[in-house]
Amino acid sequence: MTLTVKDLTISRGGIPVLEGLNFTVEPGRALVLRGPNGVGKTTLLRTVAKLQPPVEGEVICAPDAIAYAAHSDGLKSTLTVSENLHFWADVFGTKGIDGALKGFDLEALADRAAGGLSAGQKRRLGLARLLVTGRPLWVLDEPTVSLDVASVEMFADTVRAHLKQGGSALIATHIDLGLGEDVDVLDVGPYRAKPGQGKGAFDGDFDEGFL
Amino acid sequence: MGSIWEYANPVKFIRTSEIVLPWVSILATVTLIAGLVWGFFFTPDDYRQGSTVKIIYLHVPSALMAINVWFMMLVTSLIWLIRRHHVSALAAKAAAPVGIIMTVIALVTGAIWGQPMWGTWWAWDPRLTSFLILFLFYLGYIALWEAIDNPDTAADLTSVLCIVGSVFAMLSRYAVNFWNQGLHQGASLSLDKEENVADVFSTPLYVCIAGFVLLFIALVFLRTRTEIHRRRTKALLARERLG
Amino acid sequence: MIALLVRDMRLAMRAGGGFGLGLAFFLIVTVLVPFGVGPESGLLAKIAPGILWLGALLACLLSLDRIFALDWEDGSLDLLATSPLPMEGVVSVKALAHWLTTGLPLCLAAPLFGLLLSLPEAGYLWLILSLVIGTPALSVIGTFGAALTVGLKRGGLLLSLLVLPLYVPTLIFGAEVARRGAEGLDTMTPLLMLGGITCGTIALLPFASALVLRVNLR
Amino acid sequence: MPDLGKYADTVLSSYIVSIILLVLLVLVSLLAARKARAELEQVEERRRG
Repeated sequence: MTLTVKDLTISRGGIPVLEGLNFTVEPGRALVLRGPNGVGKTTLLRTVAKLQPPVEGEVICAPDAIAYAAHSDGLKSTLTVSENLHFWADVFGTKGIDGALKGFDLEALADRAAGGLSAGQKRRLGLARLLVTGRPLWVLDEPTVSLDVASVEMFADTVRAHLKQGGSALIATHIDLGLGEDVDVLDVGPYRAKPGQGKGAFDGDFDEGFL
Repeated sequence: MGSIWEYANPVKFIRTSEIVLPWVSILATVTLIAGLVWGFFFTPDDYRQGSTVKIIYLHVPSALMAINVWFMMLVTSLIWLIRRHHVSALAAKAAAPVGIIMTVIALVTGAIWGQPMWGTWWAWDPRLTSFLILFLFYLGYIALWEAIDNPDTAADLTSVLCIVGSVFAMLSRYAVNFWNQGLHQGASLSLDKEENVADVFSTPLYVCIAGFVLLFIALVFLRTRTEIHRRRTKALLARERLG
Repeated sequence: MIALLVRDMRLAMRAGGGFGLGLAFFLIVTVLVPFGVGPESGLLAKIAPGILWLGALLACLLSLDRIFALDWEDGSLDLLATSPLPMEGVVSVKALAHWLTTGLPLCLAAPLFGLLLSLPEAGYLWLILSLVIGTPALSVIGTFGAALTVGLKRGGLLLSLLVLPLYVPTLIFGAEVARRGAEGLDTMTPLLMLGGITCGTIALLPFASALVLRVNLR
Repeated sequence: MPDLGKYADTVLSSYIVSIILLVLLVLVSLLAARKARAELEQVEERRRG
């Protein structure tokens, strides 16, 4: 279940943001994306998750392999924790949510309405959803935001377990998750799209086309 | 870094529009003035409708243009969705205001013309009503363009709206006919029916129609170029902010 | 897909889910009409089918922007887009959920409101029939409009401007069936047209809605 | 001026209204074109300068 990205160019709001990206994520390994805020990490993750078409290049991975998790957790506040998880389990066609509940220590909160959870607990529920998807490739955008140290450790354990079972992860984060040796780091800074030398200048002095 | 631009070419469009625009504008002005003057001054009164028949030279061409401009937008929307031609998406955006003005002219002249005949300013006549509905479609289309700032998303959404809108416009055209039989007079010019408006009226009418079509072409060239300039400025400013 | 439907229905039923919203609005519109038009029942009976249809249409319109707005804000739309569910399926389920929470209650309540407007006896059956056939089209078209304007600022106003012209054929044929039914005339032609429009929209529009939703999720 | 008979005001008003609308449309388009071109020139100037 490898993910391969070949000289990818991505744009945000019509303006190219990153270009010439080439990387692969092997099963059992994780790739952490570093780079200043706003450089295009989120756009890259959304393009990998096929929410957004790339401008150039391609993203090759098996269909139905990606579980995407972004800043907003997609939780319904009027539903209880277990109802939320059961919903996602049914959508992804996997059975049982106990693993997810145990993985993020949410058994005690199972019947509480998601609206009544703290930010950290909501975050843990959002990440617990990943376990329910049963998808090998996790694409995560700043997963440890609003998590306390203990929860970050818990999250790191889950990722380690996921990698051991042959899963893989693409994570944009600033925090060192201490995942040990099977982690590569990619700084996307140098791939920033330079104001291009696009073809098709307007007339004479315009050096780019339409952008 | 090949920008998505090689699918369409504003360069070619700008160059051709630089050449074509002056000529089309002159031709349009001449034809339009010739048609209207001919129709207004040199045609006899109709035995039944008296001089109001002169309104035909505005009502029929504008009505024809109102429908054909929407059809042109439909074609350009399809071109945008299939070929990703930026120019055709911007041409559709440029054409919409021309279309809505043509619809307003058709409605206004239709209402004014109808007033002495039908005794009321507005009769819920199927044909006039379907122009009112077309007016609402234009309004929604233009409003959608204004509501979205990312140019590519706006082009996609408005194209889909135009396609879906066209289907429903035709449905409404039929539904309105069903809903109320018409007061509108028969088609002044129709390809299938043999009897047409008498020649003395129809020749200036053709000239007027040609004038309106040329005016539309000139305006679309001008306004599309404006859209291209506007979009390019926005893109350059965005690039400056990126630094 | 069933899970999505069950969840949406459960959400609608829960507090603040807006289940009775459309119904309450429909009641208000029907009650206000006699104040505007006068209580004289002869007149009311004449315009009752049209008013009831218009009320149902506006009630549908009112609850359209809730279809995607909630899922857009809390990110579920992104997650649904990366789930095994096809977007066409998601859109159709959303339309069905909207119909079940808004359209169906309107059909059941309409005869009750018909009493308020002294709808002729013969009219009740045709009113319900026309609403049951017509309101699904309103929900599907409305879902298309909601998908178009999700994520836009002031999307609600734009939504009604975009959707109302699309509602015209359904309104004309629906009200025509109800009016002819009330007057005991033959209702076959408008009924067939109404059914045709509803089937056409249910079959084709979800593809447009899904395409538009994907564009909006970019 | 042709003798317009009793419908003079009808015919004249529809011509006047239509011509005004057309002229307005052309003027607005021309102004927008000039403004857009000027803005673009200014931005291009800044980029090249």
